Amino acid sequence: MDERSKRPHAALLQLRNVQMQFGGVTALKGISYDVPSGIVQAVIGPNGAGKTTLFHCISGLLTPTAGEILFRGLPIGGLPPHRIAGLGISRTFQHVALFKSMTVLENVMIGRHPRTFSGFWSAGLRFPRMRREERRILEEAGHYLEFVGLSGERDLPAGALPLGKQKILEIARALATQPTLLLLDEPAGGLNMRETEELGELILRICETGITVTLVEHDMNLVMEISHRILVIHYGEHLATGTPEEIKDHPAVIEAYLGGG
Amino acid sequence: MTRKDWRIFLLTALLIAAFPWMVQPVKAVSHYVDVMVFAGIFALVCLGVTMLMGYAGQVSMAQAAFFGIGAYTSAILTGRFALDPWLAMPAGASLAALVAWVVGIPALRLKGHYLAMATLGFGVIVHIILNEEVEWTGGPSGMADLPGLHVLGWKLSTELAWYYFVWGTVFLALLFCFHVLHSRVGRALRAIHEEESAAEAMGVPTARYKVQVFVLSAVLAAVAGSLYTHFVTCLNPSSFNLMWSIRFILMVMVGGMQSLWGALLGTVLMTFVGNEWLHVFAEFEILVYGAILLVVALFLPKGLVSLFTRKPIVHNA
Amino acid sequence: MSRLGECVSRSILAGFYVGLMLFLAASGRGLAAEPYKIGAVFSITGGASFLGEPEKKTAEMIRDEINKQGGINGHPIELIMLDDETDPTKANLAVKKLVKEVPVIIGPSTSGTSLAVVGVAEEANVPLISCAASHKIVTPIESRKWIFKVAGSDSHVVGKMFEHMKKQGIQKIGIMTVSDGFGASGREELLRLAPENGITVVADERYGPQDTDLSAQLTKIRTSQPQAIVNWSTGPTQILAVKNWRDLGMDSIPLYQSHGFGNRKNIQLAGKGAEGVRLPLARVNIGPLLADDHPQKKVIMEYTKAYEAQFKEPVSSFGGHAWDSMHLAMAALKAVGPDAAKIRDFLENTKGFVGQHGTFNFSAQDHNGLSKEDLEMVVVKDGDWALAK
Amino acid sequence: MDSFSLGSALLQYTVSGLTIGVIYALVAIGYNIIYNVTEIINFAQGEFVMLGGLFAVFFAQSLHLPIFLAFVAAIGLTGLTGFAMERLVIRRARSSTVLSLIIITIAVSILLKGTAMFWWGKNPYSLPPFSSGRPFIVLGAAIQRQAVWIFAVSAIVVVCLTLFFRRSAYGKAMLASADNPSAARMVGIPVRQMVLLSFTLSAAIGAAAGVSITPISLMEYDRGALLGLKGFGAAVLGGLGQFFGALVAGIVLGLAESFCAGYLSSGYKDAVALVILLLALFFKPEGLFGSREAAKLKRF
Repeated sequence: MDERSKRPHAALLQLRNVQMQFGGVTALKGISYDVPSGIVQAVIGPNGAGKTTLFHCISGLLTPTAGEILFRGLPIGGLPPHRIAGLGISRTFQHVALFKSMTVLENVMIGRHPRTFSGFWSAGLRFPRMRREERRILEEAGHYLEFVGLSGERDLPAGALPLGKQKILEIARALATQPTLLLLDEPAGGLNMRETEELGELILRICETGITVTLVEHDMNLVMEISHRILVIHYGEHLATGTPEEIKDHPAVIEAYLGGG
Repeated sequence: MTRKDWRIFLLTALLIAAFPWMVQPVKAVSHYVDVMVFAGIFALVCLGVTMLMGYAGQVSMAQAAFFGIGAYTSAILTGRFALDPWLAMPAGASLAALVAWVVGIPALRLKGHYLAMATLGFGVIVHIILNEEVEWTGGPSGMADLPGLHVLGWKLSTELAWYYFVWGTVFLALLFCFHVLHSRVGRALRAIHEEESAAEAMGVPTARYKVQVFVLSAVLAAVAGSLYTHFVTCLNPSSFNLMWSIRFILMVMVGGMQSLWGALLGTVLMTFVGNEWLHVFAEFEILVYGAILLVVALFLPKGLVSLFTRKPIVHNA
Repeated sequence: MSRLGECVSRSILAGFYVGLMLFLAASGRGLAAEPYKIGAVFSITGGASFLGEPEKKTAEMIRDEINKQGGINGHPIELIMLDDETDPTKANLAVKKLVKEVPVIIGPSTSGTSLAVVGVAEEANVPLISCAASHKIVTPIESRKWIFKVAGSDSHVVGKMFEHMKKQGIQKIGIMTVSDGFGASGREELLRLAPENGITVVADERYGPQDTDLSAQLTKIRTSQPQAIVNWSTGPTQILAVKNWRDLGMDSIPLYQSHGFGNRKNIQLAGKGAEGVRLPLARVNIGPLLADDHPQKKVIMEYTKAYEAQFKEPVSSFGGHAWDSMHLAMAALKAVGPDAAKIRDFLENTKGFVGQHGTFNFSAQDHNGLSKEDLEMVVVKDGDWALAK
Repeated sequence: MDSFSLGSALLQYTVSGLTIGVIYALVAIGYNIIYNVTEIINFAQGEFVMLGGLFAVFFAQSLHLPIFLAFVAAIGLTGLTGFAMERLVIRRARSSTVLSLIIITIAVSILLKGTAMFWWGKNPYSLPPFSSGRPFIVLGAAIQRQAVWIFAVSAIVVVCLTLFFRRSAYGKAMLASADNPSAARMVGIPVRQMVLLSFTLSAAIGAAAGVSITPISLMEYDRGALLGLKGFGAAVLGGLGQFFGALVAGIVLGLAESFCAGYLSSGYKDAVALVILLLALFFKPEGLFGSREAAKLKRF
């Protein structure tokens, strides 16, 4: 990791008045926020606040109707998702979106896609370069599985894993793209307490490798425990930002969110 | 390719190599070699169908059109301009690739029934063009007296020669497809089939891959079309109509769409069913054909190969 | 999964292949070579089934009749008939199969399927007597040594038609043709022969074989003000042409149909609308109208009676083609036996063979043997054919 | 000499285009009814048209029923065929993939066609027009009496369907199960029955189109596929599931064909309709009248 990304508050991702409308419904009413580099960062807010929509906008699945998204200073709004993945933003999904009939290992191998090159010809004709690359993909995918602790299940179809492990596998797959910024959409959803604890540790370990992690999460214990900074949105609007301690005591947040619950 | 695939590959290659020697001594089935030449030609088309529909999950009802583009390019260049078939064949494949690319870019943004309708419409348009451009294609009466094929200076004059040539080509294409499937590209195609947006988010340029695999399937069909031209030495638009696009899909369905072996098995089986074995039913043929389809689609939706696969394939609900 | 499982699955696979092979082998037990074999390929189903159907019936009727009479020189006839489903690929395969088994083949039914097989018969040196019209089937003669056809060429039909038009003083015509092999071939001949007959084609329209409405084509023809309209198609579109022509009130312009209309069913279907429609027709369709001393009268009446008694439907041109090809094949078999080369030579030298479609005079240059004199110009009158003046 | 003005020709093309266009629209509506409830594209829809025509021929000519009774009987019998198709085949295939369902309906269409071929042979059949007489001549263009009947039949079908979906409990229930099957099931709507009803209804509508067009264009066993294809085109062009869209799109296709045959090239008339369809799909993929969101939400 270079020095720059270690510096706190060097904005890795900048949101400038990001808006999103569906037909007549406004899901995001202009979010502005700088994601600092190298930390774990949480986005919280009540259901329907627009958290997942925000992730979709950042990862390119949706194009914001207005506003600007800058990643490392480059505008990425409107780029197709695979380009954004190539630039170094990867993500997981709220509802697990694994390639269910492919094996655990193959799922992670897909993650290597933006960092590898062989196309139809070199694959079909099995050029030596492609075979070297294929061996490397296999090896690296193995490392990522080891990192998240799924080496034992590598040859099972992904759909056969229990939900907890599917969530972990999604993270491994996302890590395999070598992201600078990792977006986790409710990673703890549906996990039991022990699994959540392990997940927290995994997220911190990921952060230690220099990857900036941003997560949307409802499990407040987890959020408070691992986040360095928190962004609160409410009805598509920026409500508050701060450290977990600041957020815990923020009156607007308590009213809108914690107080309501 | 996995070791199991290699074993089936060798076994099948052996069987295909031995087939003529098994049927030719028996007079009544000796012409099965002819049927197998057609089966081989169709198999090339069906490999493309499997890659496109079985693996990448994109429906195309236009494969007969690409088959026709290859066939007619070869026919026109060799028949009217006396070009060498070996130059005409890549020309046909290139034209098919170009057309597939141009049509594929807008069409493959569509999904499901809309994609089916778009490709179907395109296929019918190609068929109409073949029918109407009488100056070039000979119109509905087609073209006759087209040249045969020489391989390394040898004329393919017997069915047996054709048989080995065509099936040799099939196995080369099969190898190519297997290698593609067991690579970064193949994984990406399967990923597109299963979760397109997840694949996209993992850095897979889904739009480009869909067009590329469409082009691949078009090229395979076009090469098959060229072979068809030089084997039959005459052409007629009715071999390239919508019914044939559907037939190619059916062949693959019956064998099993999620496996190249299934495509091969289905093609051979359905070619025999369609051209040979149903003759005993005479006029009931069409009913028996329909019934076979219905039974396979209802009770064996993953095709005949699903009888042989060991592990159940997990599927998204 | 265990090794056992893999072993089992592999043996199932192997068993399947073995079974397949056994089935292939078992299904191939042939019959004794005693009977004379005639191969036949007709479009019994598919788009041209209305051709193949009467052809099949006729061929089977003749076979049964001859076999009842003790066969040819004591050999019963074995008719190996295959359906090409109006599909060129299937026709090609069928003939590939037949050339290995029989010394002579009749069919296929359509020009498209015939052109798809001439190469096969030629290569295999087996004579083939096509039932379709296109002149391309038997020309160029150098590469059609083994191919014959019993259907009159479209040039004869067009010639006969133009001859009649000239008598009527018609000089400007509009043509409409179906976009299949039959229509395309007719269109080609109409356009080719018009100038030399002093006729101008002022409109040239096409339509699909399954079109449900031809008013647009007829209306367009009408705007170019022809003195006569020629429709060239088979199947339901020729009825449509008649109906639409009537309904649009265009009946002041005479309508000529191709010989494809030559089936009484068509008159029934078109009803009163068909009155006055003109067409050149082979004599097989109008047996009763022929003079008693006409050379074809006897064979036509015999066939007509037998066919209509057995199948309760009127004879058609197509059945007539099957009759001609079947009888030519039988005559050859009777004269020279089941030897392909000899049959070919016999056919090529056949002269004065009186059939349903005319008196055939084959030669080394002419593998059709008919001329436009073998046709009659007829007109629909009181729901039946009548000789046109 | 026949005198005929260009204006009359234009009118004539319009009339022919409208006549056939309305038939395409009826076929398209048949597709939509089934699609709405099941998201299945029933490739056997064209065969219902063919069956309707041939059943009517059977009732009118073999049983000598008056034409209107034959019309009703043919629709009833075809509806029954649709009913049987759902009960015997579709019901067993509920969990199939979309592609399997496509193949299944193609297989059914082959079976229906084959059976029709046995029953009626391969010859075309004609049916007397609903009312006899010379065509009406309007400004030089001829309007066949049967064409007027075709417009009447389709108008009746459209009105009845509208009433059915707006007013009757069954119709509303059908729309509900189309909208959200699981929610419909929860509020006690028998979705199964709705699927059955949709097949019966759409077969009956196909048959109405078939009976109406037979006096003009004849009918034979293999006519279904092409009509089905054009109807499918109209359904997609109008936006799958959109009744009004299907009506407009059917007429647009019919007119496009007719004008192309009249003014451009008769050989390319089918191509023109398809080119319009492709352009529409490429530039407005949810159909002319479909909404983008709705198209996205559909499973397929």
